Amino acid sequence: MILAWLLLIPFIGGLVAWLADRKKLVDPALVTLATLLLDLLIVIGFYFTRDAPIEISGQQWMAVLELAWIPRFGIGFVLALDGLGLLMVLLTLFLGVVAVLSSWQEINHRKGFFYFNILWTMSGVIGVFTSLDLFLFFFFWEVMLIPMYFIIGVFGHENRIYAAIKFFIFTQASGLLMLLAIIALVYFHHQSSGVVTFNYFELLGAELSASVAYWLMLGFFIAFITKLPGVPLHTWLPDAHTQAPTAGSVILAGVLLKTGAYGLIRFAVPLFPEASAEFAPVAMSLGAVSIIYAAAMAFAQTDIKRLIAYTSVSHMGFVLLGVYAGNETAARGAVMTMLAHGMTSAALFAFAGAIGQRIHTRDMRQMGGFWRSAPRMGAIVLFFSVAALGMPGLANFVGEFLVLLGAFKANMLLTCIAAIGLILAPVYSLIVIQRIFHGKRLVEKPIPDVTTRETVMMLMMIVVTVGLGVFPQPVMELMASSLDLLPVVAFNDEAGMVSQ
Amino acid sequence: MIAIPVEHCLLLSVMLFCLGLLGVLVRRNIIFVLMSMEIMLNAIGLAFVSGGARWGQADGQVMFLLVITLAAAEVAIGLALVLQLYQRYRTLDIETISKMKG
Amino acid sequence: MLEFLWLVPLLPLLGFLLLVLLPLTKRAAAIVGVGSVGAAALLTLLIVVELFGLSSDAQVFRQIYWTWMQAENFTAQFAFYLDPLAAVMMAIITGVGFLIHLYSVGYMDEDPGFARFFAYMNLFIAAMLVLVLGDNLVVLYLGWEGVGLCSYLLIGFWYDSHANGYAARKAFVVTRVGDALMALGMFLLFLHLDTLDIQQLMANANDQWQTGSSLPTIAAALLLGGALGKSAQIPLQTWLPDAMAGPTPISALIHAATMVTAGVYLIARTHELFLLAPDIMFLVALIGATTLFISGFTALVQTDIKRILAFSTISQLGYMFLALGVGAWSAAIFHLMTHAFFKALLFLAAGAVILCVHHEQDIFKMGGLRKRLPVSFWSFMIGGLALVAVPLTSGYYSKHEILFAAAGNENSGQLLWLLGVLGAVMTGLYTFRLIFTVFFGEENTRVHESTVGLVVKLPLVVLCLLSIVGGWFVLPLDHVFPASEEQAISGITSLVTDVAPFVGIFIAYLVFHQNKALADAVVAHTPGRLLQRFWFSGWGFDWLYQKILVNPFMLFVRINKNDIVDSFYRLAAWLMRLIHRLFGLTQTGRMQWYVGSIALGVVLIVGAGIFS
Amino acid sequence: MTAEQLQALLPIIMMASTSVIVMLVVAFIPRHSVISSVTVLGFILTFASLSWTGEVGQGLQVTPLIVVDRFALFYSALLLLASLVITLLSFNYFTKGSGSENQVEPGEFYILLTTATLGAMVLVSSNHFASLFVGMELLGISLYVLVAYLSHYRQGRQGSLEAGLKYLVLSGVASAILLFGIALLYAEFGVLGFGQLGALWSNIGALNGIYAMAGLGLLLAGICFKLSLIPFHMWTPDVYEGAPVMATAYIATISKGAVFVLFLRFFMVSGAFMQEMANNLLILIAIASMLGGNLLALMQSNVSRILAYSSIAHMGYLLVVLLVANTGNVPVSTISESVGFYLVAYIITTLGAFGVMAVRSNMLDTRDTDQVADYKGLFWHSPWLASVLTGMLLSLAGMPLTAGFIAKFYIITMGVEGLKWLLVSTLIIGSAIGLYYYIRIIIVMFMRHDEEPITGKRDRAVSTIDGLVLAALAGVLIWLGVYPGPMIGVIQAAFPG
Repeated sequence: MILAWLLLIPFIGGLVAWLADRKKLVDPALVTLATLLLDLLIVIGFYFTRDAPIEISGQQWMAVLELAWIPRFGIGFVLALDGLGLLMVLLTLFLGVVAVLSSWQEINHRKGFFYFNILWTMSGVIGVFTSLDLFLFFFFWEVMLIPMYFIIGVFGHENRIYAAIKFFIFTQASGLLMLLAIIALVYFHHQSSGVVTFNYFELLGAELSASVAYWLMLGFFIAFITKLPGVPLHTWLPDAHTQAPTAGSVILAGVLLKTGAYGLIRFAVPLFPEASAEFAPVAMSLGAVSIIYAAAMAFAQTDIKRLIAYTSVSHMGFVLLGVYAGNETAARGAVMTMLAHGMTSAALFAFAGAIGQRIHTRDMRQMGGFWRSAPRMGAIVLFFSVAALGMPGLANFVGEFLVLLGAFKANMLLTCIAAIGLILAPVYSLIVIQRIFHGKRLVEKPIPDVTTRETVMMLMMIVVTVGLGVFPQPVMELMASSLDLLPVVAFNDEAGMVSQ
Repeated sequence: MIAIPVEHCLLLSVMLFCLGLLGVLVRRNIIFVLMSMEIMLNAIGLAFVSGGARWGQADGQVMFLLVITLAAAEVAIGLALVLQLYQRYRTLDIETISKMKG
Repeated sequence: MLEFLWLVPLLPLLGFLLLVLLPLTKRAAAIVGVGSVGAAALLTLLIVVELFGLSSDAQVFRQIYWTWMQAENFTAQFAFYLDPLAAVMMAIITGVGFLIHLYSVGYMDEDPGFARFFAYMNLFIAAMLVLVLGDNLVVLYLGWEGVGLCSYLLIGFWYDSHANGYAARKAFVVTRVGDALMALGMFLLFLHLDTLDIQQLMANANDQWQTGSSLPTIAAALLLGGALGKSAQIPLQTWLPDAMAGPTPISALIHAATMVTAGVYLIARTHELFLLAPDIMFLVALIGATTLFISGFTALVQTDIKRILAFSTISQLGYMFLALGVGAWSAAIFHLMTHAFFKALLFLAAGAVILCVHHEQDIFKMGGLRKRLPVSFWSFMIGGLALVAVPLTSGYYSKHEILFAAAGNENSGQLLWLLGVLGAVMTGLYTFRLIFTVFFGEENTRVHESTVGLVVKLPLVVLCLLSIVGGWFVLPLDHVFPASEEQAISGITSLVTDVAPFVGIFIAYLVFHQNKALADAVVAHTPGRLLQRFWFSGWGFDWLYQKILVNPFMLFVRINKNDIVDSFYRLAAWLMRLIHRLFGLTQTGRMQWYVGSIALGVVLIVGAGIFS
Repeated sequence: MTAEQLQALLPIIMMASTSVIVMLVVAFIPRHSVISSVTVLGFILTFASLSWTGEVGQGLQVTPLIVVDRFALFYSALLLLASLVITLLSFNYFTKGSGSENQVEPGEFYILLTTATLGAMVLVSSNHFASLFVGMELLGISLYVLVAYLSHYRQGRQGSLEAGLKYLVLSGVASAILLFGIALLYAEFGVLGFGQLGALWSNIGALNGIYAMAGLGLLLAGICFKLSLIPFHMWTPDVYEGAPVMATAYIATISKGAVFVLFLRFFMVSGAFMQEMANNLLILIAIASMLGGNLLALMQSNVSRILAYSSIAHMGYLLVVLLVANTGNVPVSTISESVGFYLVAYIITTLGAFGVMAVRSNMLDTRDTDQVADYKGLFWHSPWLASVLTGMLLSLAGMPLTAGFIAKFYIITMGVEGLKWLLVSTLIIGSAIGLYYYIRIIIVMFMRHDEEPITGKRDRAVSTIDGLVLAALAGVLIWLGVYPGPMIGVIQAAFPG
């Protein structure tokens, strides 16, 4: 039941926050914060008091909840939590807290509705990370979009409607493809086994002909790569990020993008191992292209949030590369990159928001020389920029290093191309510092330095980033069993091998 | 009694029906449009009756009765609306009712 | 004391954290900043003494702290490895680092970013120590990137100027090119040797790889890439002259004494791998020789005092690479050390000069400073003599070891030696061009002496001493490196090598002191001017990179700012709207048109039915 | 006629009597509230009588014309509830005009609602061409008047007149086409019952006579018109826009629903879908409707027209299910179940959407509140109303949490099981296009008034009845979206025969 509560608490909290605002009882931001902290406490408490793991089809699960839902189609309400899911849920709730803190002053009207949407997004995302019935998964997958759509479309910046609609259509349309793939998978599984079920564990062993599996895998892949996002399906992201309010960007970058990666790890590859193996070179190429292309695009931007958005695409390219590299090293790296990117991009977006609030623009051409009046802010942004460019000792490095190390085994050529990303990363990361904090001051009024609230928020994230960078091993142990299904086939691209 | 071949009757009814449809298509006067619809309904009636005759059943005639009822009801409402149209625009041209489009 | 090894990098790191987290006064910042490095230096001294007290076979100490990363067969421990090589490096870093920290207290006295400066410096020392102590390549890489970051931060320390920021980013990105290659090298090594622990790696490489086979060659080439970037060798040398934008103590510490030698350290550390790749060894030597030769000429035509020293650094690093390439490992490290002393001295002295002439760096706007700034002058003189390798100075011993080793190399040794000797001539030439121009001749600058206090002078004096006596140290590296067989050096070779620096000094005396018109006359001719400009630009490397790498990238980026991929979706959306409009046209509002549509549909259906 | 048959016919009889009683009430007690109450009572009683009729059991043929089975009863119940909702929502729509000099007691509106519903009930119980004809015309002729109902008000509603005339002529032509098709089939085969026709077809295999083919084609064309499938769709937007919003809701839900149910029964009982020709044509029509409907709706600024075009697409989606039936991969019961669920979801959703529009409209205005701009910022002054409309639009778009999602899930499942990949792909593309215009309306409702001035007009308070009805619709929408099991059970039981 713990799993159901995880979902329900933000769900109910959202309603409470909205009502509290309408009746002018309490600040909905407080309600939201309390809800998320409660949920976080429950997860942590659960982690330390959990019983012996439950074993289903060879995998270890910390908690499983299975209820009948729509028996007509063999659809169950199946929630389960393993190491990977736990990490993702923790990340979600943590960044939820950050999102609330970062929008504390930004959102002043319609607060109730805003926090209602934040909490419902959280609920949907936790659903995505815990559901193990494909129908239920898709259900949450779509449900989390709607509040996000409102966050962007209602509370965003000047061009928000375009951005919100673009976001919605990209993710929805690709989602429909996935729905088709899910239904087809169930159908073909039914054909071969005589059982109609959407249960993940049962579908894992579905017997599919090679071509069918390949098509179905593509359906999943397109949905996930859109969310990830990978080139060439990434173009919704810069717009969505640019227009979203700070909390929206934080959640979008920190959490929502991870659902795409999570989907690849949990569903796309394990459900179709052979097809994925066959497809891996293409997926890895897309990953490598994403890394480089988005890095170059990031450098071109003058809008700070747009820039950070492209860096997200670049970083998620590493995840794509890692997931399809087909070995555990790269897979661990991919998950580490997800966590690390969650921290750094969320922090950078929080700061873009903080700066935007202070000077009312996102255009970096109108910034410069902020270090003089806001050195602490500069130092913190510097920290996260440096983390983003993959400085060893910080979280991103662990992820990227392991991804490349693992990917090198699978495909040398693509890894070499991806390594160009290591060169381009400082190009775009450092330009942020240069344009905003260094150089001559362009704005007359000195901008105020970080407030206590912002400092606390950032310290939390710094501690996590450093912690993950220096002591990543406990986290990697936690995710280990979840990745068992991933490296199904070691695929070596002979063409990329150096002749001995 | 020498039976009229059913094909002849049906051919006639088809021609009548097409005439009616053509009338609806080309006439601009609403009254003529309604009249053309009557012709179509009568063509249907003829087809039913000839069908009934072919199979020696009463069903065809029954259907014809129903068609006549329909025609009457349609014309009744049609004429009421024609009155409205005329009162408002002082014309019977159906081009006047083409405001809604797109 | 060995078990306190972990404390050596930790002390400056703690200093960094204190400086960053606490709002310290200037005095407190100085105490924390200098004190932490001082303590580290002291501790290093104790550790080094203890280490060398051990028998020469047991001079190895490994400390494992925790498992950093582990996945499948890959394990990276967070561990330090201390051997004589690392100990020498540690001593140089903490020793020279401490002196420069001390000097900085005076040099940076009036700077508003005082505490920030020391924070970065402390972080640098910590990272550099991690680099040399790293037991495996991943920990080494941690330090490697860490020093790069600090280098970036300190080059761009005065952030108001865009040029400084540009120089800083250039330094980071260019070295990052090397870093990426090095990372690939690590992947390759791990893929085939299953470990990244340096000692194990070397052992496995020796076991599994044939000398001269392709894998060690590629792996060594990739590692060399990293070394070239860090140590500013051709073709990745272009960042170092620009890096002089940072405060002068930084140039002394990072861009002369320590960080730029990391490449040398890396190759020395992995010399067993390089020994398996003789082609790459030769490449290293060739690159070193070319670099020293080319940058000698470049240094000759520079006018900025720090840029002259920067090109000189590149040139001296070239000597070290030359040494590495010919297998004279100890000589390379020896030169690394002496160079750390005299080049730090030169930079610090230059800094003192710059400070006294109101941050003027153009040598032709100085002159006759010998009388006004005696401490700086004598420091410069001693440092310069060591740099040109005049006998009895430290540079003489180390450079001669290198040149002799080069001469004795069976692989085009004569060519390498010749380049080295020509470089030595150039060294004398440009060094004394600098000295004659700045310290002799007429006075043409206002000078204020007052700012140079004791904290500035003391490090200068100590470094002067080291620059002289440094050559007498015997580095206990025999057990680290394979012994190189003694080469029989012909008398001629020896003589030429000895005389070369004096030739340079003599020419400098003629052209830049005795008859200044001569230099102007050379430059007055078109070929001369073109050559001068070519040399001045660093042999056109910057220009070339700008044209073939930076400009195309910028062009792509500028053209594609709005993301060409998105236009595909915009086109699709536009197409949809177009179709919508076209379809909308059918909805005319005319009833007869609608009837027509129905009739058409009927005709189609019935027609299809009848004719199917 | 046996007592059992009478019992079976009771709902139809009840409905007919309701018409008569309402007519009498209009004549003698012409007060809006009384008329409305009586109508509501009539619907409720008829609905109640369905449960008693249900005891008759499986498929009772009452004369050759009417069959009373669970299928008919289920859809009668659905249509009755929909009519009830429309009646309830109409009350305030017409009351808003009261007090002004134009005050009219809209009694005839209620009479026509009852007769139309009677027609619809006959239609869903029909398995004979004669009853089909009677039901369809009863429904159709009532609708002509409902559509044109506001045309006689002095100062406005030209749209109502235009829509009425267009609907009259176009629907008249379509009815004629359908009837002519029936006439030709009759002339060819001499039977009027669906079952008899099917038996004859299965004897001769494929159709080959010119008249038979033409007859079937004409029949199809007539039905396609009623369902507004491309290329017979053109009346839809104009009529939706011009008709009073409740009449629009009636056409969109009950009329289309009843015709589709009839279509389904005709196909299932007569086996017409086994005809190659019908199948191929319908595939083309379905594809055209799914794409065309969504594309036509894309940039519309009028909500009624958007819903009209979207209904074209939705009927196209439904057609996919019928086409799957042809493959024989899927049991007929599953086909019926899918159509049933889709219709339930679609009717609830459409009623909800038009309901919100009705609550915000006034019959005395020159038009209903149907411009997208009228909904600007609605959420900020009428949050519940906007939430309901949001839910309905999301359901139309097929988003989870709503009934529309389960409905779309059914269709895709059918498409996959029938291996109709082309149709399913088209459906996906169409749905993706459709997202745009649904969420555009939603975003307009949520526009912040602190930046944009509210152009949408403010409303009077929503009356209790309207509020309850809309809340109930929204509740059912969510319930079906989250826990559809029970409803699936009910629909599974409603199988023809």
